[in-house]
Amino acid sequence: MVTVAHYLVLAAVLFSVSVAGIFINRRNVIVLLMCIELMLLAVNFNFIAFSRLLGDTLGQVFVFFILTVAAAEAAIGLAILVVLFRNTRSINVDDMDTLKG
Amino acid sequence: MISTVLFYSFAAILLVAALGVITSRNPVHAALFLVLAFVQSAALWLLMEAEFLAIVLVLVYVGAVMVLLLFVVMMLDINVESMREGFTRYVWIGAVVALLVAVEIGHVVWFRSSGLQFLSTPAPFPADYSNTRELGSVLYTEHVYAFEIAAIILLLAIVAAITLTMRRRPGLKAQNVAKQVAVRREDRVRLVKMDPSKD
Amino acid sequence: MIEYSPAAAEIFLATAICVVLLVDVFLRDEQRMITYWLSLVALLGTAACTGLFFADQTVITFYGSFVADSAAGVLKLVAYLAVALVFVYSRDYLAARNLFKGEFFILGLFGLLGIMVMISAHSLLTMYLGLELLSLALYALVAFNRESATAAESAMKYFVLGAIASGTLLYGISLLYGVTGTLEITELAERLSEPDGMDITALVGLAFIVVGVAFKFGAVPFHMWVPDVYQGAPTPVTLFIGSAPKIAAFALAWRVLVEGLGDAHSSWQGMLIVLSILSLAIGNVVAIAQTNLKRMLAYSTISHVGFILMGFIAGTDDALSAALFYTVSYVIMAAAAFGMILLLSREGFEAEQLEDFKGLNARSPWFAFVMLMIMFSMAGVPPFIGFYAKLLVLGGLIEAGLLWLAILGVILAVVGAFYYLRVVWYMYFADPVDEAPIVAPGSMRVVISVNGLGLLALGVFPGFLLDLCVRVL
Amino acid sequence: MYVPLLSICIWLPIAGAIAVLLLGSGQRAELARRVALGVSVATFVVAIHLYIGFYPEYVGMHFVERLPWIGAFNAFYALGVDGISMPLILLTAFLTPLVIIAGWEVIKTRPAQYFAAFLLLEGLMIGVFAALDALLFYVFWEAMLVPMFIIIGVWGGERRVYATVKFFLYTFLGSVFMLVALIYLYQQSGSYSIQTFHELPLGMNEQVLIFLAFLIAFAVKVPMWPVHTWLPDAHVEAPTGGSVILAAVLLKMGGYGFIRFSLPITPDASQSLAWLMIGLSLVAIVYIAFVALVQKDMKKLIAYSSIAHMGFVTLGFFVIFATIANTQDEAGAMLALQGGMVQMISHGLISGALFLCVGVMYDRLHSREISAYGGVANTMPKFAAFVVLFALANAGLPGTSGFVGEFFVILGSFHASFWLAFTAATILVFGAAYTLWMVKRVIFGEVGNDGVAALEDVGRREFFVLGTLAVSVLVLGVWPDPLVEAMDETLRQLLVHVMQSKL
Amino acid sequence: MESIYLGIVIAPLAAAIVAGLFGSRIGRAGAHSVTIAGVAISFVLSLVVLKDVVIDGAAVFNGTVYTWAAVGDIRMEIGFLVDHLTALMITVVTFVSLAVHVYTIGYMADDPGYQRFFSYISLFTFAMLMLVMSNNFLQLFFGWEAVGVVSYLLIGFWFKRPTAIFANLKAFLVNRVGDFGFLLGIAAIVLHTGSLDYATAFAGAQLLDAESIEVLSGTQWSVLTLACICLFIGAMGKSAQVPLHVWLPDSMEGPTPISALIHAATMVTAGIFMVARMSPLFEYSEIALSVVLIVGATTAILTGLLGIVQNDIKRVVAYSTLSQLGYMTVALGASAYAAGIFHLMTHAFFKALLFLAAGSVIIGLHHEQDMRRMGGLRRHMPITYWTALIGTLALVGFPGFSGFFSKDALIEAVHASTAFGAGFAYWCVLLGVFVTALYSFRLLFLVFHGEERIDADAKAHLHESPAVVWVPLVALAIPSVLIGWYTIEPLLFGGFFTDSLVVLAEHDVLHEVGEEFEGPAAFVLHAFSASPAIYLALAGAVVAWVLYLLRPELPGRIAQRFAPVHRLLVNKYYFDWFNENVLAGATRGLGRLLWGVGDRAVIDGALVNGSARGVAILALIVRRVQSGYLYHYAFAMVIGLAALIGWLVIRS
Repeated sequence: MVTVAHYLVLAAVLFSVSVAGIFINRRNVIVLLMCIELMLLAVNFNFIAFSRLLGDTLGQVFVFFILTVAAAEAAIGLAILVVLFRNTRSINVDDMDTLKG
Repeated sequence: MISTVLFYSFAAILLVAALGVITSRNPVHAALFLVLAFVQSAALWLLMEAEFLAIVLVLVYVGAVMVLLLFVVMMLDINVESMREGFTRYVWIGAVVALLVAVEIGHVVWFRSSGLQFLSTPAPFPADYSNTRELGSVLYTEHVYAFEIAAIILLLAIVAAITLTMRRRPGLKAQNVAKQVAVRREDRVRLVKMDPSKD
Repeated sequence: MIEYSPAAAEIFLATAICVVLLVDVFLRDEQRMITYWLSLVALLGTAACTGLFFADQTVITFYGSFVADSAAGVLKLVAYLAVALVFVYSRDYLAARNLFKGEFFILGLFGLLGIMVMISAHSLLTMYLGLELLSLALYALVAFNRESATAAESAMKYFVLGAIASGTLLYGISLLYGVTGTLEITELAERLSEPDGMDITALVGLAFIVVGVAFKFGAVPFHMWVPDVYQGAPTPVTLFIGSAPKIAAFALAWRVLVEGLGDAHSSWQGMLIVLSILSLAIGNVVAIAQTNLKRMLAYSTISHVGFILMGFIAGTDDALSAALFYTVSYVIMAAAAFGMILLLSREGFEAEQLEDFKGLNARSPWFAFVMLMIMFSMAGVPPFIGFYAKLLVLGGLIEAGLLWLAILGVILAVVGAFYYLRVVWYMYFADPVDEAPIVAPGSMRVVISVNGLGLLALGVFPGFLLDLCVRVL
Repeated sequence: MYVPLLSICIWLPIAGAIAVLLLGSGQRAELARRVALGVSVATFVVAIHLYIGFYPEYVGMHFVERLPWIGAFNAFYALGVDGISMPLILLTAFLTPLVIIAGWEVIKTRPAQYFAAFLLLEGLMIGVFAALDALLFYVFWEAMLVPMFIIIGVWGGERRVYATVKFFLYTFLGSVFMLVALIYLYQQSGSYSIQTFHELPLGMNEQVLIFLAFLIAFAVKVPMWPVHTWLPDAHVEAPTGGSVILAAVLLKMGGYGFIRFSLPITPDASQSLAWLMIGLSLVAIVYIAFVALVQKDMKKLIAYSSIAHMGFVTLGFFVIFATIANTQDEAGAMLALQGGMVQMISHGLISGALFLCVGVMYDRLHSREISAYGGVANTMPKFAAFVVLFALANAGLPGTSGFVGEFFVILGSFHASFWLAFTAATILVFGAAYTLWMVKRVIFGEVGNDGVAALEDVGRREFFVLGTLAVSVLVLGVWPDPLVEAMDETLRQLLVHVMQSKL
Repeated sequence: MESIYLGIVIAPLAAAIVAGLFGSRIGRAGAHSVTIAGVAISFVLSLVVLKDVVIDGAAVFNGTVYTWAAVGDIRMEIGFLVDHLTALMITVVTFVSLAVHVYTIGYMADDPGYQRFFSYISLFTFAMLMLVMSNNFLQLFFGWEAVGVVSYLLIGFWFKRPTAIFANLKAFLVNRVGDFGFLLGIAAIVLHTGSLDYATAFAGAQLLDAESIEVLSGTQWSVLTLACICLFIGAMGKSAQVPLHVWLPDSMEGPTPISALIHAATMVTAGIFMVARMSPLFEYSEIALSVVLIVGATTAILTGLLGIVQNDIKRVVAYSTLSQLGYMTVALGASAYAAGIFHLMTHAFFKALLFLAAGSVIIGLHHEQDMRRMGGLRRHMPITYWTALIGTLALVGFPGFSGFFSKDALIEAVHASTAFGAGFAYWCVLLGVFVTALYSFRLLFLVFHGEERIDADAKAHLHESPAVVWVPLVALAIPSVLIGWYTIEPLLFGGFFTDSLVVLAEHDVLHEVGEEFEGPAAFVLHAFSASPAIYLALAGAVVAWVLYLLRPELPGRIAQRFAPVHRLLVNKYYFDWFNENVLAGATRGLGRLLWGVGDRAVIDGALVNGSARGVAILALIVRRVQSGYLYHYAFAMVIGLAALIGWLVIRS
């Protein structure tokens, strides 16, 4: 039987994978943006599972807004990426180290 | 029973795709893995009878966001070969920490939340249940405030994206419509009055 | 029936943003001052709305997603003030760098709207949306100077880390939702206060939420973005980030942790104790090693956050008032501090190195004195306002029986005093490196002088602001 | 007619400081000086009225002012003086004009700021002594650091930054502990009134913790061994006026804190920890005397001597428990308390004067090294006379004010124990040794070098300043009764209060 | 009467102030006129007081001038106690002072610090008068320190001389060691009587004896004994008793009038006076008296021996002074206070005389003080010679001269004493007589007799000193000869001091001596038979004659023969060496150690700067965590998150 907990654990694993993706990725900023999307996806799993468990639409409404915001976020993230690339000709995570200390 | 099989297969593909996202050397591959992950998610959501969101996910993400992403990947003309391989040294630490987080959360929801019936399967909805209608009925009433804010966020995203990326290239040859419209005859045509020759 | 009047300020501002946006489109570059003035007028109008519809009693509307109370009113007014200061201080800096564009003000107003939404959020959903509205505006603002690689780099870092933080926050919200079945703050509190309401899952959710809050505040170890962003962003944006969003962070912590999760106080208290000690220690210690003033102030922010968190740790009404007072006074101090950097900057010159303040007393005794007041106020030396902020927080801690934490706090505050003193000694004891006259216009000089003197005036007569902070919470 | 004398004493100089800054910027240094002098003299004149209007037999606060200040804290703008604080205010108001005169021509860089800083400092210092509200007290106490920080840092010597930062951080670190204690007391009593604190019953553990918090704050200020090392640096690097005020008034705040806060608020802890205080005081007297002996820098030597002399203050304040335990009557305790207080006033005058003397030489030769001088008496006979007088006063010569306090304290500590008095009395030998040895090397002997040969004797201005101090040192030594009488009743009451257990 | 007492002290003070502050305006003549006038007034008034007290038998005056301070119940006052002792002392002091003032006009004639000098000696007179007229310990201490300070200033009067400023610092510090004890003694008395007044303290003497104080753990001391010993330590400093005598020879660096006035006649006798004044206390403490006796005897003999090997004319006189002070102390220790005071008085005259005579020689030889470069001056300076001879005879105790009476009475008294240590003391003082005669005549012969060893340069100008110099010599010579004859009876046996000096019946040695006293003439005759002193003195003179006139080569040979002893004497028993190297050296060494290690290395270096440096290093380390790499930042966040969740999971 697939229980709510299955979805929750799946979400937890997905969340962990996405987080791990952010800090084991040392090459490409775009992949970071993708990891963020994955992370939000994990959250969405949670919301939908709970919504289903509780028989309540609120969770799904929240997911709706998360999707909306994530789209906006992606747009801005990509915009920043473009600016970054125009300035440095690189989107290497390793190259973003002028600010430190 | 079939739902169990479906769940496990979709979940497995989803996780593989997720791992693919974070391990691909080529961002294009990563993006495609992400698309796969989204599709699997949509399928899983369907299993949970969240049809509207599943469709939105495919439409908005796969259809729009991922395309945007790929577009940017292509546009920026990133030299994939120069991407350094750097994560192998630290991948184990990352894996351990990620595993730790996953185990912590999983442990809690699986073993420690006895009173909350997480280990139950919700009863399926009746046949006339419309997920979309349900959402629609609350979205513009109960959540009107949030909805408006979401609208503003989108506006902001537009403004921000334009601000950051739109630029006037100095060398670009472009029409100045206003100037064209505002042009007057005197600017363009010089009427020369010629005296008839008195020959 | 939805009551709209409590949200009058938000509605007005949203409308005003659209108006400004529209007007700005039709303006030529040399007419950009109109946008500037319109933005200020919008702020004034928003303030007027807040004032006119000031809620003495708590009003909850929009189906429980919006709340108006006196604390919200006060917080919003402070936010307007901070944003207005940002606009005034930034004008000439932007103009001198060809950055004087309408988008700056529009994005700023968007951010402000986000702050207002957060302040008035009565549901975790609106809280999240407000947070995103604010954050997205800030990401864009940080990258606002498109020619700057460091700005882009810091914006990218801010963006990625901010997204992780909001993802984490969302995860926490989702768990809370799963446990309680609600997102409304009062209902949440009710559910959790029921016997067995405080499930371990809720607590795990709490941990995620604390991460989100800590990130917004910039508490260690979720502070990593702070120094890079403060340094990398254009100074006006740093000024913005350094001031108004702290109010939002306060609102977030207050609404969610105190109002919503007040019953879990014993759980998040321990977490916040660790965070605040780490923030105080790392903020104060690493600031000593800085040579860039903006970066130094970033670490100083981190340490101040440690103090604000202490108010939450103590958890009593007085202590929360203390945290509020601390936040408000910090906003005023930070505005003044970054304002000074803007004041000294000029075309082609960023006065953001500590060295740039050398010999300021010889160049301009008055502004050296203003900066002195700011620094001593931040260090918590009376008779400046920063002292009362610390006093209140320490009082809260002692009242709550956390004497050891209070002592640790003051010791670390003394460590921190060192780097503030260094600024003063550069200004007063060193010879000027840079002899150029200060070019800032009169209006800015007046405003920053008033801002600086305000630290003194509020320090000599802190009664009004104190009473206000005590009364509204 | 009701005149808020204390408020005038506090705010007149502060207003004067602002006026000086506004008037005296740029080239108008002369105006700045005159205004500063005028204001400080006016303040002194007002402060004299504190003495005239003071009734020693009336126990309690005089010239009380009380206005609501911070409602949320139940804090008041409450001022008042008793026999303990009045002389200290007078001392402050007396020294400031002298400091301003002493800096008259010497300060070339930013004179307006210099004079304004001193006026500001004066107002704040008087505020510390006059405050009856602990919060107000603390505000003045800390605010004082700011002008002092600037004074040392801007007009100080070579290593002024190190010195001034050290000074600031040391004192800041000390006082934050006091702040914690004050907050605690506030929460216990619901008010910041010092008077209320005095009456507040406290358990032993509380008292000990509060006492220790106060101790850190006041010990740094006094300063007591081992938290004294800021003082030599600060003194050495500070400009003359800064050293004078530092030694003469700022150090007194530590002593004042002990007698105003530690003793009456935590009598039982004071009693049980008196051994610690006495021990540290004796260390200050003996250890520091040895250290002073080997100093090569005049200011450092005087600074160390200050520490030793302030050791007498703390000794006097804390030996009272032992005297009373030993003799069962209050005579010895009164002597010790009086001794501590008189020592504060007198040390203010003497160390101030000595620093001014070093300043006079420094202004001419720009060195504070003992070895840079020698035979100054040959070229500066009048000055030499002053130096010898002040040196002797520093060595506790009877007939000068330096004797009175030491005498009282030694008598008082004899009431406690022979060896205590014995150790304390070693200052007779050591004090004379390091002070007069310095005099010998600096003032006496053949003309040491060309620099000394070219010295000019003190001018009218310097003569006036040193002469005024000399007269006051002598008058106080020959007839200390006016001072002693003013404090006597207050101290007796204090003693009665301190001897009542709060447990 | 009160105004007279005030007048006595204020006249010299006023003169000192005028001469000191306005010296340059009133000029040299003005300075000496005003100060001499001041002291003269004092002298005259002193005579009036003396007459009033001695002849008219006025009641003892004990009154307050003003309240110095009143602390709690303890009143500290400035006041006068005028009784026979005081009257005698002020007369002696003002007389010698007056003589010295006059003498100074000549001695200091060409010194640039003329006015300053007069101011100092007038101030000294004031201080000394305050000391002797005091009715309480506070004022006593005042005067005590004040004379010390003036002595300090005067020893260092020629402040360009390194030796002078060394000597004055040394004098002050050694005196301070004494004062240290003195102050503790005062403190002990205040503790147990609650008052600084003599009257109260003396009244409580017996009570004090009954009380005890724990000085070393487990040992109970009588408070009285402790107080007396402490007070006596003060006296040892001021009156230069071994081992605090080291300053006095060095003090000869000061101008000669000072040596006469301060370091012979008045200040150094303050200790003697003080002990005598405290007789109501000392009498009740046998231990304290024995201490006084033994210290005095030791001083008398040890310092006398040193006088033999000195070559500096003033130093010989100085050591002689030390030795004589030892005699006085011995008298005090034997409870023969009157004899001590009597010797003090006669000594004041003849020692002042000897110093001034030495000064006259020094002037004559243009500030040459080495006796090896003198000789045969008898012919050139007859008045000086004769007065010096008188002084010497008085010093060695030539029968009939003042010194004879006082010294012999003293020796008799010690002989009669039964106190612990009296036997030792008796032998010391007897031997001392021989030694005294030896060095005194050595001086006389070396300076005034024998061959002239004078620089040609000095010889050219050699002549008798001017009148201002020799008149005081003559003025002092007269009492040196006569005063003993006239005053021995009233002072020692006639109950002159009435209640000023208290002697318990069982200690009253003078009474024993007095039982055989039948007038001065008989006393002189009696001396030839009763004690060996006269013969010892004669022997000393003869030995001196042999060694320094008859066989001048002998002293050198003896010195070689007894080289270790000679070295010991020349090095003054190594007291100075010990003080300078061991005591001062250790002090400086300890100071350097405490400063270098304690203050600079440990407190400042390790703790203060160390913690600052520690924080700075920590800052540098911690800031490296802020590496600039996004993945590190994210990693930190995740670690934080994992820790928070982990903490929760484990906790609940």
